[in-house]
Amino acid sequence: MSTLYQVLTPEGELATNLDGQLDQATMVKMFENMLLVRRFDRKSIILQRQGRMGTYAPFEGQEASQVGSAMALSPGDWLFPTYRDHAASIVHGQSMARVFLYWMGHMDGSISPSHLNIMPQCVPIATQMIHAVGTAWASKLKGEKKVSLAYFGDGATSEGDFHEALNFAGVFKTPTIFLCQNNGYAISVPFSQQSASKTIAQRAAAYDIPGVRVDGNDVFAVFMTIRQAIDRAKAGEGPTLIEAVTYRYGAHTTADDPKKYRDQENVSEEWRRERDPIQRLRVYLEKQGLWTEAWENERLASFGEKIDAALAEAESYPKSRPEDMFKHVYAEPTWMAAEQEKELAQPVKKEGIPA
Amino acid sequence: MSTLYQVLTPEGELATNLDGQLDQATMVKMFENMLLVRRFDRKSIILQRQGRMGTYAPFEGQEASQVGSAMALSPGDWLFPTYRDHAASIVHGQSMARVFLYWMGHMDGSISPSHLNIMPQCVPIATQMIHAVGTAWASKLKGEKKVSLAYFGDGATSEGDFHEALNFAGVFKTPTIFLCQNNGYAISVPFSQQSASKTIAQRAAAYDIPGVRVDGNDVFAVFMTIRQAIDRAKAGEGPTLIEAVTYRYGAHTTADDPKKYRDQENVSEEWRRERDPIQRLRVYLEKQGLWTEAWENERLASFGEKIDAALAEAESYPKSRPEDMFKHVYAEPTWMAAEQEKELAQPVKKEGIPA
Amino acid sequence: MKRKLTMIQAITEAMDQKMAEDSRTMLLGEDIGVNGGVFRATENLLQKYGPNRVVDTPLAESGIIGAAIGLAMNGMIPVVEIQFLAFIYPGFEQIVSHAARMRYRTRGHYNVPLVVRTPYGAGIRGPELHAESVESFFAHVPGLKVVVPSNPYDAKGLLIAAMEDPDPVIFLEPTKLYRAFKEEVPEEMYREPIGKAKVVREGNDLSIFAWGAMLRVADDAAKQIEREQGISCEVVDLRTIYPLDRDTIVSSVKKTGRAMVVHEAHKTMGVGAEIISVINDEALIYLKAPVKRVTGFDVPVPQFSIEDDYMPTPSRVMNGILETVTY
Amino acid sequence: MKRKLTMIQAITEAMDQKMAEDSRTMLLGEDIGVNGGVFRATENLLQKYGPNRVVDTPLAESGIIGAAIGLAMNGMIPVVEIQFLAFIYPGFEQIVSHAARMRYRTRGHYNVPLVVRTPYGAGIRGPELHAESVESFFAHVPGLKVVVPSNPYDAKGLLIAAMEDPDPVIFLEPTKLYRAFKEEVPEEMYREPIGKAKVVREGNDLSIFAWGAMLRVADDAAKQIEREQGISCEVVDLRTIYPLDRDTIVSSVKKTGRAMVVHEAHKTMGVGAEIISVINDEALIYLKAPVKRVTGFDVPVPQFSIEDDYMPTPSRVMNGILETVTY
Ligand SMILES: Cc1ncc(C[n+]2csc(CCOP(=O)(O)OP(=O)(O)O)c2C)c(N)n1
Ligand SMILES: Cc1ncc(C[n+]2csc(CCOP(=O)(O)OP(=O)(O)O)c2C)c(N)n1
Ligand SMILES: [Mg+2]
Ligand SMILES: [Mg+2]
Repeated sequence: MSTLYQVLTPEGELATNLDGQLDQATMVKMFENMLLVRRFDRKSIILQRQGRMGTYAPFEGQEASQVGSAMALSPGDWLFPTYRDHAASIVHGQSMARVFLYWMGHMDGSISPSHLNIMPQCVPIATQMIHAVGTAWASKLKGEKKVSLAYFGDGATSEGDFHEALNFAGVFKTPTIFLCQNNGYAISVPFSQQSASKTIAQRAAAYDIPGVRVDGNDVFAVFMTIRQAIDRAKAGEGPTLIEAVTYRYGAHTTADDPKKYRDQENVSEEWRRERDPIQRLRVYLEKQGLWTEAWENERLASFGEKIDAALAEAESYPKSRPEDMFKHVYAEPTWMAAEQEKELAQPVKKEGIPA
Repeated sequence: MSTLYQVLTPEGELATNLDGQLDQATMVKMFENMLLVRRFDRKSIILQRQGRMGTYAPFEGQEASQVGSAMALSPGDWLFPTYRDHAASIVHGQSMARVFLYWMGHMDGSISPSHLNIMPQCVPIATQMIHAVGTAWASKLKGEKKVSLAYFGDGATSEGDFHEALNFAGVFKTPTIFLCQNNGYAISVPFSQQSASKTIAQRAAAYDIPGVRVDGNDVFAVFMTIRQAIDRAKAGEGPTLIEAVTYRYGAHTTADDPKKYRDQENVSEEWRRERDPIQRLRVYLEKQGLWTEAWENERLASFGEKIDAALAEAESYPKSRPEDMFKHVYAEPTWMAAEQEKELAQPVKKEGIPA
Repeated sequence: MKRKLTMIQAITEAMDQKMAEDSRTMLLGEDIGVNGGVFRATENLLQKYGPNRVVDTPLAESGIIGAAIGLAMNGMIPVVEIQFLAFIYPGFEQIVSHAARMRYRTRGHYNVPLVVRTPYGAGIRGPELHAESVESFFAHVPGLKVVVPSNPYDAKGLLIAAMEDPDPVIFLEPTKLYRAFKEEVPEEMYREPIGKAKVVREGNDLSIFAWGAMLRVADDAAKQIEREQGISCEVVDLRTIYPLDRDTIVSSVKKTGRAMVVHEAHKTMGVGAEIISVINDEALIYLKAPVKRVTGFDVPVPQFSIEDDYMPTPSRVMNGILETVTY
Repeated sequence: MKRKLTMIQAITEAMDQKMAEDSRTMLLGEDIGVNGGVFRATENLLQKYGPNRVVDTPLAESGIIGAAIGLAMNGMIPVVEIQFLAFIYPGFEQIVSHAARMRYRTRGHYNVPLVVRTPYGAGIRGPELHAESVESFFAHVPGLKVVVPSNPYDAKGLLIAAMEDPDPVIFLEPTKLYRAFKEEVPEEMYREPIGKAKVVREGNDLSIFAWGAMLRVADDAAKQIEREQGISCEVVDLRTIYPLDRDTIVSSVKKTGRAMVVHEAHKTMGVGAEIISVINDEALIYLKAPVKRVTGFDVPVPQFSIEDDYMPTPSRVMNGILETVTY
């Protein structure tokens, strides 16, 4: 249970036979996606520092978990990200411009591309896990072969909603995949203080559903594990709980200072040096003759341009107008909204009181 | 894990060595307590039918779980009953008159004897489990060797609070004992529909705490299991989750008709015939020369009198007065309460309007 | 002879007909299947529509409401039964932070056509927390609608409207009225509009605003005081608590010049406060006396032996009327 | 020179001094230990009082508040930090159905001396659900007290009073004010009374009731309109939202004859409604104009780029003042 499923070792060696589950094109795409989202993440931090975005939640270090899982999905599948899972959203088809808009506090930041089902980033911890039970249940009732994939963190496993979601999914055998990115911390609280249980995967036993613990920095392992869970789900065998063990290199958000609660210099650097998801795939691809430095640089340059274009799109997107807040509260606006919108628009009266 | 710990078989034989953990006086007391509370329970149903009490939640069939567990406690220990655990409350020292008052809808029905810590019967499912973490935690912080025992049902295990309580108790190693009476049903819903998990005890694994599954109709097994959990708790080793497998013979409450959702005639009667907690102890005691029919009849007569006396006490207890509702909202009443109490007392005005 | 139903029968019929008409509709809740619900609101519906559409859920209100949100977002029309209003709290976050906000956050790309039904209010002499009337909580949450029927006819028409509403509706069913009386209810499907109050008694001296079980208390008091003292009260059944039907409230007060609100909920921050505020905003100068609130008291609902004393009674309402008209 | 503190420093000091004075006091919450809290309210307190008294809990608000109830019943004085007000919902049931009712149910045999502190209101440009101001919910729950400081001095005095209160107190800390300004705060312990409002500016033409971050908005508007147009507003800081200080509210309105409430919460069923109702009850005939509500709108708090437009501003307050005095 507490052993870690691994396919690609940190040294870039295959630990298991791939059994034809991964072709080279997919591997290259994995690498490209991870490069892209890491660059996106770093750019976002800079934008936040420059005051062009609000507080931002970075994911660097967790690329394999997010990219590997999202790449295992089909376009019809439902994706439930938290505030840290925009890499997954982007890979599943969300536009980077939209993600920028979200962090810019734009009212349109949570819109899914219309042919996809990418949920808004979920802020209240663990609450989205239950929605992913509901959407999956509906897919099943409608006879659609679609899964719902819920992302959440190690801290989320302490919330009652975690429990209720897993239990519901177990009872109704919904095609839901629960992917916990155990990055070791819920803001400052290490998992050892979050629970007496040693792993998250072991909790699956409480619901008699499968639980898998996987190296979350191993994009192959994540991809293959999710694929297996999808197969089970689509075969009507119900949910799977997956614990992807990983680490965020940086702060919880740009408002957080990780040095307050952990040894950033040594531990974060150790993860980066010894278990980086991108580096191990780079080594592997190089051995396969699929990677050269020149090629990576070319890709990076192209990604940089894509990100800049997305940023330009976001920054030139029409700003949220105050009156936007009155839209979409209900299908039909209430009389309160109609009147209050007028109050909002009222200029400051300059006339005095009658003498 | 799914094996049932049993000490006294339904045939009244010892399945395990008692190892001196139970003396004869305790056994006799167990029998007496179970007789008493069963009689109390039946009387209560009659009182409800006669309109002398409100809706009542009977526990017949679950006497071993409640009596065995409560008898394992010391007077200083904290007891958290649900609406169905008045047998446990009575054994721990709550007066039967007080329990009657509760079901009569009296404002004073939830008062603990002042030297004991018997909590009000908890209505919102699973919520009390967390309180039992808090009180136990405080005992631990104060260096008091006291445990907190929380009762709950199989249905309660689906609530988020179940999970949060067990997880907190695991993290802070609080001296809390979680006793689930798995009577097979949450009102009409069988446990097989409550969860995909086959047992409740197996959920302990999710928190790395011990989980024990015990024959809940075996008063010896319950008592010994709770004693062991108490020893662990007092030794600072933290909480234990205990699943006592049992059955309620009757309705969920007097407002419920179990025939709607289960085979009362066959299944309930089978439990009563083949696994009754009182009968098996009767057989055992008789073999030990500790039981005769005459003695039992004498005890029953005496318990009947005690119950009648408690009922008389409850029925002659000063009725709740309307103004009682304004007391104990806060330590100091608010101005609203003071005024509203006057409004309540106002007689209907008879004077008309000015012509 | 016309067919008469109790409120609970009218509610069952509304669900039954909607289930028959629209296969996206499904029911979820504790003990609603085999058992037909603790008040029998879903009696026989499992048998009729099967376990995929009438679902006995695990005992977990956040799970129920949260799953229903997901179901609603993916094409179903879930109708959730919460066993008693006070047991909605574990699902409060799902209602407030998700159901009410999904349309808003996604700029209309997703909506949550969810109905949460629950018995509400005192009157069955149940144990603690079986008598709460906390409609206020939901009436402060933009994105929700809050509906309370006071009779079988409205119960059916409003519930059908709620099930057809594209937004989440909290549908509060006065427990006390479930079987209190029968009334003619048309067999066919019909809708009563959400957001519209109904003047149930015309009058000139004072307007009384009430809903749910208190409507009858108010109306009984109005009848008696008219008979005994010739005071003519206009009685308005609000029916929808959020959004309020301001026009009906205001025009009634403009006519009578006096007003009263009767509700079971605690006085402070009860919906009466908002009604007073609406009158303050729109009809202050018409008021000949302060608007009177006859409500539950600012104490937890007491144990059932004195529960009736907590509740507004016709006498308290009559005292309030007299106080207001003689002000 | 006198010592000046920000509000967050005053809050830290209140807890620090109480922890030092009374060993029953303990702090619980997410990230409050090693990290000192996301707003640093508990900075250095773990180091000072150790992990038994400053507890980093699991991420589970029902667990935190529920455990605190048990701790409180068994002799401790727990002070809980909820990271942001919207994250209190998972613990809503524990607050409403237990903390507020334990004294009542046990007829005073048990009480729950619990303080739940939480940052509240908009102003830090955070993501969704970091800007809620739902004090209404708690102001409808008999058994709770609800306190909101508007400045460092009150924050310290009220928090000490809350920690010494034998009943549960919901202590809402306006996020926007945490570091907005410094003010003289005495070094020693002192108490500000719960349930008492404070007149912060005397005036004759109109009474403005506000609290928390809106107090300054109201006061700024009052200053400006006095300067520019000679309108004299009385500004009252309610400080306690439940129970309201009726006497102060009513006597101010009797003096000025006009009133306004300013709050961040949604208008409908906001605390403004209750204040209007109190005025209706006690001072209706003194009113020369409807009581004006300048509040957050009846929409979910929008994403932060237009969050400021959701909030009352001095201009909106001034418009309201003009509307009321020229009514
Ligand atoms: C219900 C709730 N409580 C508290 C918070 C504040 N909060 C935001 S992120 C976070 C930590 C989450 O940790 P984890 O689940 O491990 O996810 P990670 O941030 O590590 O990705 C907390 C406490 C919240 N958003 N929702
Ligand atoms: C939060 C909450 N939801 C629903 C209920 C209504 N209810 C009362 S008892 C019960 C079933 C409880 O089943 P279980 O936990 O197995 O205990 P048992 O009644 O069998 O002893 C339900 C659903 C409640 N009291 N609280
Ligand atoms: Mg984490
Ligand atoms: Mg049960």
